[in-house]
Amino acid sequence: MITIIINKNLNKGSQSNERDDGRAFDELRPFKIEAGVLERADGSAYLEIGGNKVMVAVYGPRELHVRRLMQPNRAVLRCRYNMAPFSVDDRKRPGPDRRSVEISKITSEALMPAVFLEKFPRSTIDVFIEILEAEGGTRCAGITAASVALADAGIPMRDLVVSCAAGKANGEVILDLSEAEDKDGEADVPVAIMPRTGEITLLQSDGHLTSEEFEKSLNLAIEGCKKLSEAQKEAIIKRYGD
Amino acid sequence: MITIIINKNLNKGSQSNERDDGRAFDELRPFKIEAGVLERADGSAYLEIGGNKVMVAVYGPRELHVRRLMQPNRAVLRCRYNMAPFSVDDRKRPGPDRRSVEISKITSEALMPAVFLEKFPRSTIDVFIEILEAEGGTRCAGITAASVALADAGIPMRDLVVSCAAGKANGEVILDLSEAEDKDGEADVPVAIMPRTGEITLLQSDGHLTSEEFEKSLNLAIEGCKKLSEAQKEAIIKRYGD
Amino acid sequence: MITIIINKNLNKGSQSNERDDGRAFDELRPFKIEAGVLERADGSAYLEIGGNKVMVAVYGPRELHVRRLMQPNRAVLRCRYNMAPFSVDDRKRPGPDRRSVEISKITSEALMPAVFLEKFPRSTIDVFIEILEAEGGTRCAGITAASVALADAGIPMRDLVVSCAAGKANGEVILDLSEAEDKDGEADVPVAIMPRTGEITLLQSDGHLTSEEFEKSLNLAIEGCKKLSEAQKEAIIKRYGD
Amino acid sequence: MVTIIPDIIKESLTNLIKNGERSDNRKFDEYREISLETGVIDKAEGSARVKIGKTQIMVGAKPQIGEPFSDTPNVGVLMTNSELIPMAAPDFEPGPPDERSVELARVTDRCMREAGVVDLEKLVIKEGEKVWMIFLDLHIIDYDGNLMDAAVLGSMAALMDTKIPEARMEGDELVIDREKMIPLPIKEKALMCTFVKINGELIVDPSLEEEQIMSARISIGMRSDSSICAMQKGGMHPLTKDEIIKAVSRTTEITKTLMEHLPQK
Amino acid sequence: MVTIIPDIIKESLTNLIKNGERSDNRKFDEYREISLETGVIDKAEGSARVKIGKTQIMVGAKPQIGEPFSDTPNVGVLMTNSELIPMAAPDFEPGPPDERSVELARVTDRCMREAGVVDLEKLVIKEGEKVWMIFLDLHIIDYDGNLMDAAVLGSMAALMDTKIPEARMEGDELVIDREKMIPLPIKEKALMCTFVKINGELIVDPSLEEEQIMSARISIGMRSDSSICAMQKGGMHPLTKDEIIKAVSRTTEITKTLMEHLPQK
Amino acid sequence: MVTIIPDIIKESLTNLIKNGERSDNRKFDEYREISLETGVIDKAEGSARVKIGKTQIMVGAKPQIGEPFSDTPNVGVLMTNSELIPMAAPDFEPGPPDERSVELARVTDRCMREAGVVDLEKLVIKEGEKVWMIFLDLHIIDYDGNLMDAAVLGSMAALMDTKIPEARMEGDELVIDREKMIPLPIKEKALMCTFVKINGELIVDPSLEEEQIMSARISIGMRSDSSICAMQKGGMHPLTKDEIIKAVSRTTEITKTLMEHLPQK
Repeated sequence: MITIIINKNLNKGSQSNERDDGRAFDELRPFKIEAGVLERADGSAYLEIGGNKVMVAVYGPRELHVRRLMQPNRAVLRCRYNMAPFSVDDRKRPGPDRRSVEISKITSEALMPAVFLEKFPRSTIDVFIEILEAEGGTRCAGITAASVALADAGIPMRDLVVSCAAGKANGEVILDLSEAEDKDGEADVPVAIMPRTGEITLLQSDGHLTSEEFEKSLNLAIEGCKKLSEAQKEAIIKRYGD
Repeated sequence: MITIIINKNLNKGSQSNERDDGRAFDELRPFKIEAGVLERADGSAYLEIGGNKVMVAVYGPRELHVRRLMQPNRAVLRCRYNMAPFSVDDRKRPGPDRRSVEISKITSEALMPAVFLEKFPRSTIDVFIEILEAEGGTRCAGITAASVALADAGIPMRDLVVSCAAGKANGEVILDLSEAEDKDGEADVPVAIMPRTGEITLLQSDGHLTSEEFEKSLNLAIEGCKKLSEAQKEAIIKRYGD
Repeated sequence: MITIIINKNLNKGSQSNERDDGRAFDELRPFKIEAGVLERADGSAYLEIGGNKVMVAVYGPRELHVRRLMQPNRAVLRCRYNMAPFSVDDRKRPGPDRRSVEISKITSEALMPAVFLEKFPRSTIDVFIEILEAEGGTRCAGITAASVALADAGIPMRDLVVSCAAGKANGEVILDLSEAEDKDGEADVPVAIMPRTGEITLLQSDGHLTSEEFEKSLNLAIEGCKKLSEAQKEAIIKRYGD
Repeated sequence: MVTIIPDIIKESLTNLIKNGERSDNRKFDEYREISLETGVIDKAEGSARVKIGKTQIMVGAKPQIGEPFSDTPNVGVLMTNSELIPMAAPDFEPGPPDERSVELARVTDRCMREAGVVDLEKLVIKEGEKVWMIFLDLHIIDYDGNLMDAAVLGSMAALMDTKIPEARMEGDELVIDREKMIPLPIKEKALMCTFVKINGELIVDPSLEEEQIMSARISIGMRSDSSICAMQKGGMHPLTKDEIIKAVSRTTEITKTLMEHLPQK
Repeated sequence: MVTIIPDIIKESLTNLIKNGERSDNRKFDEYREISLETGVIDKAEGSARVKIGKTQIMVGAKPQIGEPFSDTPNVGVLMTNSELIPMAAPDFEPGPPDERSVELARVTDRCMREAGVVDLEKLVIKEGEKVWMIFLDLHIIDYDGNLMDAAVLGSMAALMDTKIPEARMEGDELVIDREKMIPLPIKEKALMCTFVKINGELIVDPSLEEEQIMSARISIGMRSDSSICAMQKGGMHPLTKDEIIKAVSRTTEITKTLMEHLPQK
Repeated sequence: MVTIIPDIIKESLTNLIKNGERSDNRKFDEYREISLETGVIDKAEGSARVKIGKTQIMVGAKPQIGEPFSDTPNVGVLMTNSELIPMAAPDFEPGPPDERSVELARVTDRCMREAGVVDLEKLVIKEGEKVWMIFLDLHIIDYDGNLMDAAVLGSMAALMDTKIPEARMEGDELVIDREKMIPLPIKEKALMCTFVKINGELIVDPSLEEEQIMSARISIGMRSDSSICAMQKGGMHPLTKDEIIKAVSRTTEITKTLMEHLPQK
């Protein structure tokens, strides 16, 4: 049997030198961040950027029940990145897949450098990232929101890690790729930084770039991070005052 | 490819005001209960009602190996309801499914009120219910048999929980629905009681009923429970004398 | 849709009284054994026989983390037989299946009689057998290589267990069945012995044999074991000198 | 799984009940504040965010083409799945749904199905071969008691919000027209009302604290015509027949008010 | 997994064996009482309940239409599955089959298959496309030793009891006629005989106690024509070649008697 | 998971780095000895055994007929799977791939895919219906550091070694001709170069010891035309932008030498 799907959203095919959603090459999608949005979690945050909706809960520092994972001289930071079944066009089956396992790992590594883990030996800090709606760039959105949730939980930190991607689509290096730009584009470079020092805690490159394009993407992503960083601080100030 | 199945058992379609198997509206299917039927288990029971064949084994009170489940001031009562692969028309794949997980949970809750759990802190009492053949009403049959197996294991109890369903089929409120009546009927209301006080330890309603029909079903189920309760006692007397 | 596979290797159909690969009825396939081939493992061995390529690593005696398995007065010997996905014609999905679970169990039982387990109470000796390429007789190849790896790990042993199969194909009792002989043949009898005493530590029979044919197969397999036993010793001598 | 409630809190809550009071000043038949939004997830064909007090559930509905069950070739399928994700409470753990999660999904599913909420016969595209399957996913993100009622309320709202593409057979071809989105055919409305028993009293919409000290629980699913479409007892202690009858009768009253939270159409 | 047998019991059992005796007064070649009923589960197309002493297994056979394996397009399929359910012994745990359970199922399967018990060629409905698959499920409900022999005995009896519907192709249509139930085509009979070695002696049909102190085990599958269709050694200690040959020869005698327990047809 | 490196070893390694030295006398930009053999598994249509120092990986490639993904009907599929089998290191455990294993497979996969190593369009047999799927399995058998570079090197070599049968449609029939084996169409070459940061220095091809004391890791996938096809940062500590730019530039040099290890064709 043959299935034909009629869908007006496909095949837009605008080949102008502007981005499909009218953004400049170095412009972020509209975003908002809110801290302290859940009752039970020790800390929480909600973030929207473009069509992405991300909720993060933090529990801890708390007792680690899996003795095998325990670290004698520091806390373990465990992240779980998870997509809600209804967050994507085709329903996602519940439970971890290879993609979410990898993202959970690099998210932990992106956040760890900023947290004073050594203050809480033998314990765990658990970060649960739920993607309620996905529209390109969820791993960065998750990291940015997770920092705010960690702060909301009162976890002592060196800095607020912030994350944003740049990449290449239609031959141009652009900031903060939308889902469509990521899908049809040539490369995506997600980056996370600690804004005080500019040090990089997450870096991937998925796609094909020259060294120059890569460097340009990296710089652009760092600029994007800095803009988001302001919104993180505002979210925390709004919750706690300054 | 088209598959045609010829089966004389389908489409009986008797629309008389009698039940297909000739029972009165308040009549149980033929049943028998036996205690102490297994060698290894601490307690056991076998029950047949209509086409249902149910075996129950009880182990405990015994050490609980899962520390996470341990209760400092009482025993845990764990029930596992399981269908043998050959117990139903279409072979059931081994292992728990969502239905059996739910039935296991409510079976535990149905039995717990009757057991002096507080006498055995930090331990577990394990009840294994095996449906060897299923013909409607297996959860009730499992609970009724489990009480006898608990008594056979010498577990101290306030009462012998007993269970029976009533419901609605062909527009009538009837007792102890057979598989056919459950499948084609409008509602099924499984109930478990502690007969000494009449208190209700299991109650579900699956289907569509008016309040009056529900109340009638509840009353009918309680009457059914009382009849089965006598058979439980006889099974225990037969095993141990009185 | 119909799939046609053209393959020159099928339907050889030589019905001469010689074996397809020209071997005599009591002849082993070409083989070689090497000890000490891995860096991280405490002991290791590599074995080729015919088209089989088998790598074995031994870790231990070491602490057993699964308390439930711990033996107060001896070590546990755990074997894991595993096939690489690319080791067979049709890619094997990673992870254990029923066949590998059974082979792991009988491999443990084949090796245990030779190991002084009582010297290491409460600990484990782990034997990991990886079938890199399979061409009939992998369980025997795994056991033969595992003994060498255990010796390479310095585990004290009564003897070097050695394993070989005999069986029946084309109506003849023959030694060391190839994949083709195993597939088209009538029976396969894998055997493991401790050569010093001739005692048998592994014995299976898969197929159909008269008592006489079975006895003949058993004897033939034992002869095969003895030949392989020499190669085991040489491998160890080559590694450590004598 | 093991939640230890300090005796002093338990005692104080019980004393309040004795005096006809609750810790948040509610009456025994009063719900906490309810908030219900629909259309909250653009990528889901139907969605709702429901809050009862601090309890919060996201519900998404997604249609998918599938085969009908062989014994019901002429009806579509409604599948309910629930995830007590570890975000929602400190004792929820990652992994496949546990028994609480399974019970929540199955009771919600029975309530919607037995009430006949969705006209499943209208979901058939080609009898015996192609039907719409509606996947209803309950994503529990904050757990402060009474998941059952929130799950049914959110599911009802998400289904009322759902639009499915027009689908038809053209000869052997299945045509799915995502430019023509049609509201899911809703036949009935049903909600659920949960009571817990504390110190002999039945109180509605238990908070987390109240759930932790309850002796028993009863959840009643009811249609707008006051008929019963689901019922589930829970908890380690029994209920009397009178308590159950009383709960049914109070549910009849309460459901009328609860229905007002649903989108009015 | 770890079963500790008090040394005193071990010693006393071993001493009995030394004197040619067993704790239940059996001879070395004597089985415990065997009871075998067939047709015990109405919903299974074939079934048997077998007891050897206190060991008890329920076996059910269910036919199902399926595709043949691509390398054997002209034979049906026999699948054996075994569950050491936690009902049967205090150390059996819920979950997927463990290694003992897998070994039991695989040895039983090999024994039936290699003996040619079922005429699998007669299970073909359409070559390469539709065959009967017979699922044999071993449900171990009481474990008091010697599961292997009980499993094979029960499987043999269940298969002999099995009736499958008449199935045929009518053009492109597969017609399954459940009104015409045909006995499963049985070609051969095979049983299994298990010995354990204690203190140098081989004794048949080990009880649980005897299994717990045995040094080695050998199970031999044999057809009614005394040919060998399966063999499996178990246990942590070796056997000599003479012991194995002796076990085969004793199995030849014992199997004749064991066969009498099967339905006579 | 928890590997404790004695402080004394950590200190001595760090001191060496401070002096521009490494424990095995290598330079900061020097790889350990590399050995690469192809065609090592006869049953695999492509295979390679790669050793970097004592790290050893077996890679097998197996083609299989499958359906293309619905959104890319006109390209074949490359699937990469990795098993950190317990043979390879004392802390690797049996079971489904853990996060390290998943990361290794996914980074390798991205590197090959984004570089366009295999001409996937040539793997289509019938558009939208039948394509070749190439399964690349990484079997890690000895782990002494730097799995990433070994995995990509071995994968590249195994793909270059791979031959697939000629396949064509003849009317409705799919004909697979295993007598005509055709080399997998290779379009590009790509390798990976991994650095770790210790005491502020970036050193290439970390040994296990070096990995255990590193603060951060960066792996860069590069094509023979010096373009970047993959990048992955790892480790608990940050890198500066300058370090990353420097790593890219050093990779450009190193990759040229690394490429010489590949079969020359």
